[in-house]
Amino acid sequence: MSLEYTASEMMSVTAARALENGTTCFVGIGLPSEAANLARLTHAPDVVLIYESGTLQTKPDILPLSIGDGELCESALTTVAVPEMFRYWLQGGKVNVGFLGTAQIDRFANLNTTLIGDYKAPKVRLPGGGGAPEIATNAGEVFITLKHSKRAFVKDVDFVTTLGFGRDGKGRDNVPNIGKGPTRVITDLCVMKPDPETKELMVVSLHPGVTREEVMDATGWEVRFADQLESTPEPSEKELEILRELKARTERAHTGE
Amino acid sequence: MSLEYTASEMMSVTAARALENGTTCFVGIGLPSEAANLARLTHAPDVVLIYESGTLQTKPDILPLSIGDGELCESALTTVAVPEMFRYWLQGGKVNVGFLGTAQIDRFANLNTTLIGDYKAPKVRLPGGGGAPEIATNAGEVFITLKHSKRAFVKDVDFVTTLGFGRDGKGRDNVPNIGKGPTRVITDLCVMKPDPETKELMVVSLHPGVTREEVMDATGWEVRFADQLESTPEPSEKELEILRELKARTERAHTGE
Amino acid sequence: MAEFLSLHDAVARYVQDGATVAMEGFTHLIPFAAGHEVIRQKKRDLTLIRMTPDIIYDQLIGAGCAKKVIFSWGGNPGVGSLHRLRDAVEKGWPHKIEILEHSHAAMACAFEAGAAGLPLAVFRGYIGSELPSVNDQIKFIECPFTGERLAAVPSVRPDVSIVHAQRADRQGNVLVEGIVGVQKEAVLAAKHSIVTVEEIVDDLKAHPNACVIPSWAISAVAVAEKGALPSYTHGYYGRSNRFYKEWDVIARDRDTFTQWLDDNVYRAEENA
Amino acid sequence: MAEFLSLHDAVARYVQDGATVAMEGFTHLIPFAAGHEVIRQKKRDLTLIRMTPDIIYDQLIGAGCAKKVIFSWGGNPGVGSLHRLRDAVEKGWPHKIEILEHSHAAMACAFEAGAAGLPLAVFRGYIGSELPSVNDQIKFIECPFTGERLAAVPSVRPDVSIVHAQRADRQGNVLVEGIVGVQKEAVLAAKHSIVTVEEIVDDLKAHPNACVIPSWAISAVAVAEKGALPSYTHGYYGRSNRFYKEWDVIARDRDTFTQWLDDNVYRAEENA
Repeated sequence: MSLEYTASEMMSVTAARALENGTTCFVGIGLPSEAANLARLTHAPDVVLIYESGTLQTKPDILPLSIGDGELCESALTTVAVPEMFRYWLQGGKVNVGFLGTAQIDRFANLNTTLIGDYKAPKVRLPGGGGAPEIATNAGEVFITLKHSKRAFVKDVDFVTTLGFGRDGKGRDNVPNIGKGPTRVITDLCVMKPDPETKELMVVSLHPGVTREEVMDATGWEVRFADQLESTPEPSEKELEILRELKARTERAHTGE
Repeated sequence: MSLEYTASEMMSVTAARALENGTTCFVGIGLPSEAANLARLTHAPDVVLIYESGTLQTKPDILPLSIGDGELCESALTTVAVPEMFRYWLQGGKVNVGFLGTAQIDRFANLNTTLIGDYKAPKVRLPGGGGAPEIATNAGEVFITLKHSKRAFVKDVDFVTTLGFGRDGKGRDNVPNIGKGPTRVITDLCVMKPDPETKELMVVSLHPGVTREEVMDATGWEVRFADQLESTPEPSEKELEILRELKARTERAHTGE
Repeated sequence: MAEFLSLHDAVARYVQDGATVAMEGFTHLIPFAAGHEVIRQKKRDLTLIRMTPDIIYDQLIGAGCAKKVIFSWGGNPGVGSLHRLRDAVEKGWPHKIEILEHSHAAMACAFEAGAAGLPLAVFRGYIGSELPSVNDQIKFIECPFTGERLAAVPSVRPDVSIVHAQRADRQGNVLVEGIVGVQKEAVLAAKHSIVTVEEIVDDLKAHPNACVIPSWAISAVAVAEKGALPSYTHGYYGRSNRFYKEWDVIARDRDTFTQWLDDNVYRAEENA
Repeated sequence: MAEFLSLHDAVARYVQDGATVAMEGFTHLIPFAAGHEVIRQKKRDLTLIRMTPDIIYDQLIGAGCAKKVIFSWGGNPGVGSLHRLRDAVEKGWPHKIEILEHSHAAMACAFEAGAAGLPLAVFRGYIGSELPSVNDQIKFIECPFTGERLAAVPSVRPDVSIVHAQRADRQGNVLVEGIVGVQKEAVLAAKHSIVTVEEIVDDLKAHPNACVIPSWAISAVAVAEKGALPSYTHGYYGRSNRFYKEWDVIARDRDTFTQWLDDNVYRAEENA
């Protein structure tokens, strides 16, 4: 194969493939939304997408810019109030996969979307938790997707907005009624999964052409690689075509009024 | 005046007159519903009627047989789920008056709709609490209407399903976020109100032609009469006409399929 | 995804002897057809949950299906008593049943809490009522912010919930319209759920905020035309208030009741 | 009954300096016109509550109206940061503001609890999050039935809530449709409420289970045509995603922002 594709496209296609057909997925805005909709438009036509704005089983033709774009409501099976969304659908245990992005992630897959620096005197104030803290604990499992960089992949997050496996990897042990937590992290370089014992994220699959060194350089801790390190399958022509059309449609729509 | 009317009609008209125009009223089925709709069709066109089936601001053309007749939904401003009805509209403090019937009432206006006799071996099993326990505490005040009889008006109810003023008259003292409780009881013989101090029900108004002895004979405790005992105004011709038409329409509708 | 099953198969698969079952419908959309199927299949030792056990639960109790009833108002709406319920509670016919009673507010909140995946519902209730003295499932908690004493009851989480609705689309998504009661909550709170519908359509024609239960939140959808009669289905047919009044006579007497059950439920199987 | 007022008069009457104000709208139906009126009337020391403070709160904060912001996600959706919020938090311009932050689940439940007249909301949340270490309004309670540890937050009970909706009828009953967010809850939870609408109509044409807020649950209704722009009103006009992107540039710089405010908010008064 000698298809041309970008690292971002590789990330989106890989993230999309993680979603099985028929899965009920609570979708974060941005990269997760792109991946989830790509899944729906390719191998998983019956994936059920839920956005925290209350839109149940939505099938947007273009990617929403915000979590509450009109497109999400118009193409939804129905739209419920936000309290109902969090109570009945998320907390009620109807969500198989929570699909999240983040600003910072640490080796135990804890997520920080609150701030960089100290809480009382932040260097950078980030938007905050939003739906993530409860998506991460109430969904059956969690997928995370973001670009790989040393700023994003840190040994310890400045602030645990959202639980991965806690600062010691044991944050979910003996907690009743909690999901499995992050089961995979999809970046533009690789796929990571938590070590079954320690819960530390390790690289299980490298994207085509990516080296171990590149991943190590972009990761803020001494990242481990699985013994059986795999090579992530390349995007297919069809996946790339559908992704590009989706993004082009979206771009056209969002630059209009 | 020499209008002909029954004691039941006198009761309904008097109960209806208790509802001021513009009041938001949570309506019990049966006599309260008859009175509340008569109010709406006479002096209180803007009274807001709410039924526990979720029907908000309903204007039924015939009296519902059940609390959830289709007529209630079809003529409502909107219909909400039952949990919302009890949480947002009743507990949320939007109801001025709760209008209740009962099987038994005692001198402190406690209501029993649970059973006659002992709980473990009931002589008569009644339908139970339904909405009443929380209507009586969460509504701004409570009106009660029922036929006067020694079986119904007892010194102490067999079971306090629904709080009036408690078995000692002090059941609402120092309770936060509680309504005023029963402020009047309308029967086919008289109107009763709680004594401002002791909260014991006393007769404040006798219906035309009714004697103190009749009320005493129909009341299971030594009932007191207000110093300024009033005579309940008679129904007007118009009220009787509207009530009779309402009941005739209802009868016709309910005997069909 | 909901499976389309016959009512017979849905009840056979999901209603087990000894199960906790909620058949809901607040006067409207009461799942009578499904209730009759439960009677025909002679399910036993059921714990029946329902805010307003009306004549469908009277029939189930009289037919001997119930071990326990959890409810908040058990009457024939606008008519009077449930004679079969009373006969079981007062005289133990056909056998003694246990009852656990709540107020409507408590049960509505308990269904909400069940749908919300919580173990308890918290609300301002039962103040001054003696129901907490006969129901050990009513407790009180203190608000950590204000110190106010609030009532708490366990959430409702049935083994199986059964409701009736207007229609399903071909994917099994269900529209409920009109007096929606606690039906959605009952389905979401349950481990399994059966929804009977008047019809299957290509398009639900639902407005943007309609009460639609997605197919993937339902175990089985079964067509049961006029499945709510003598209750009603908004937009399809009205309530037979006449039958509710007649029921008072039928249910008052054990023999009349038994005869009615034979004629209208057991024998209906043969014609199905 | 809701009173029909001009937007100016509604804000003047119900939004007091120092008040706790919730302007809600989950991306959809954000009450921009009302927010601008609050800025024009130079309201000060407001505690602003909102799940998703987006650019309307950025504008209020930059204009110096806010003392404190209670929120769960403060960003420009799909674009990036709220620069005025950040400038206030990080550098104290135009003055230092306090923030109190929650998760969406917490705030959604807190609005629900406020509408339900409760002092607290109980939910399964904040497990493993460090937000409880920086927000002393997050507590935990133990379920008296299961022993499970659950999160509790105080309910939201604003002095005044402001929301935008599609339309009101001549009695002041309001229809909200599409992404309804927590708007109904915000109105019901508040002591006073202002609802701006696109238009007044004779008949709401609402379906049986529509999200309708009755007139008697609202303090004031004010007509504000296109009152949600650059947000949108389902059925009326779309979201100006372009403006949301432009805002990133406008808000990044204090002078550009101040100029924008002068041109688009303060001077708009003169044209009103």
